[in-house]
Amino acid sequence: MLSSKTVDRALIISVEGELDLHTAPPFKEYIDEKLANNSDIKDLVLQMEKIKFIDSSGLGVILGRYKLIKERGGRLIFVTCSPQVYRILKLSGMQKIAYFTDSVKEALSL
Amino acid sequence: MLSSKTVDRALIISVEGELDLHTAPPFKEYIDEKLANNSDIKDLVLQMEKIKFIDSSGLGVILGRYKLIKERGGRLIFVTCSPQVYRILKLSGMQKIAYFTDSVKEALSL
Amino acid sequence: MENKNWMKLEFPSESVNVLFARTAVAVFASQLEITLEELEDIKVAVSEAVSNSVIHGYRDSHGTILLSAEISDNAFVVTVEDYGCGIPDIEQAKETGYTTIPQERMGLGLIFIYELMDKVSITSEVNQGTKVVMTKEFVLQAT
Amino acid sequence: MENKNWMKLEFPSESVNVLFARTAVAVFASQLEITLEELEDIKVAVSEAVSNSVIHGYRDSHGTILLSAEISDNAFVVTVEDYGCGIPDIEQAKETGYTTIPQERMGLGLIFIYELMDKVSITSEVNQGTKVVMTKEFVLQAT
Ligand SMILES: Nc1ncnc2c1ncn2[C@@H]1O[C@H](COP(=O)(O)OP(=O)(O)O)[C@@H](O)[C@H]1O
Ligand SMILES: Nc1ncnc2c1ncn2[C@@H]1O[C@H](COP(=O)(O)OP(=O)(O)O)[C@@H](O)[C@H]1O
Repeated sequence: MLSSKTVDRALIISVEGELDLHTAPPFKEYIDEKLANNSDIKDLVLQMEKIKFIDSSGLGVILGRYKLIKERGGRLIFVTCSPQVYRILKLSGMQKIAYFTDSVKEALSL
Repeated sequence: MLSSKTVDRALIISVEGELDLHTAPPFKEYIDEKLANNSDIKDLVLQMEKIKFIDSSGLGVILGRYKLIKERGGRLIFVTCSPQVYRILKLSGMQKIAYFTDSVKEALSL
Repeated sequence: MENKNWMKLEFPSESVNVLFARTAVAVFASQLEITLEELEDIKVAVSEAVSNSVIHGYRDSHGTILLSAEISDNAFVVTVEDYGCGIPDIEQAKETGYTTIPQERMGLGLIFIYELMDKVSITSEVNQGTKVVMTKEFVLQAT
Repeated sequence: MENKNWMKLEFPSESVNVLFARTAVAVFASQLEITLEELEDIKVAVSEAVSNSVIHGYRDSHGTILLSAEISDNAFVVTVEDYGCGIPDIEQAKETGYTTIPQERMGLGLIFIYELMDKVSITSEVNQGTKVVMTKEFVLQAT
């Protein structure tokens, strides 16, 4: 359900399934471990294509990770959100703090 | 959810969705009307590819139509059943009375 | 899963709810690592039992159907219950092809339930209702 | 559908059941001709209310959550109820960002519910529990 790679100073995470109260904690731990193990990482790139559902528990984890990478001078970049997921992200004001792109390539060239 | 065409003396029906207590009655009426309006029809060809679910209520309708076309000297032919649907059809002994094929072309050349 | 999980569902005897019932059970069962085939067995069995409550139990009436599911160590137990007309002779009802609505039905529902589930127990009382308890056994691997 | 349809669902306060709850409601709602967007609104609102019962209502305990859905002429009404700790000050709870677990939560759940549903009513009593009634309005076109 979770996979990742690091390119330059960006951590690229692929998430699958539904992000809610039950699945948010392992998602959080996964990212936090990557960030802890590599202090070079600045940007967080989230590939959202296979995310079928997100609610405020999932959003909470993403907002929490945003705070961590902001301290490192990094950015939060979403790749290919579905219209449904984008609507929910917008409800939390995510479009004011994060970048939205259509490909990882585009995300890395920001 | 239902569409059909007649080729030679075969009525070819495409079904979509789930065949159960709720959806079996309109399915039955649809076929019975076609059979009533065209006494030339002998064979009944059921395209099962888009059937996601079937239970004994759905099977009951198919077995009932089998009786009608048998009286006309016709045959019951299934096209592309999923493994799940085939398992349920077999439970009712359908493989003893009907033909199973992988394409409409094959069904028509039987 | 910290505790053994369960759910209880109640709905009126409308045929549209047969799909709802089997899908709800399938979603609940999908927390278990069971095969697609086992999941399909459970769906068909639930569909048959709920259909029976709708068409036989509440044949000349309307009523409530109770559906519950429970995960135990090595089994998934589903119960379907109605407060309808009941079955006078359960052994007869279980016979292949036996049906009290021969112009419409094929008498295969209970056969399918016994075929697809590992353990089945039916209790029924005339004018009180019918309860079908169906168990699928497997090695539990909770996710 | 001959009669107005409804369903009642009961399950323990396990986080794995949040997915079950919202999916069950979505399957039930899919008998209506509603848009994908309306269906998603309902799913998120149910997810938030059930999550709140799990993490806040039964914060230091375990308990049962009651979920019901009802189709009326022009609305879909979902109720989520717990018998947990209750909310001392509902107006405060509804404020953006207000949460009693600031180290983990963002205080967005109730905001989302009010944003996504057309009518919301919350009743709560300390040590008795909380009941959230959420309504989505539309022109009913039952299939
Ligand atoms: N819940 C029920 N309430 C009352 N009668 C039932 C119930 N379930 C089954 N029966 C009786 O058992 C018979 C056999 O059931 P079944 O094998 O499912 O076949 P079918 O549904 O095709 O009639 C039914 O025709 C009915 O008389
Ligand atoms: N079912 C409930 N039982 C008890 N308290 C609740 C319940 N739902 C909400 N609350 C209270 O309302 C606050 C705000 O809820 P919400 O907006 O969903 O944010 P969050 O879940 O992020 O805390 C919660 O922190 C909690 O104190």
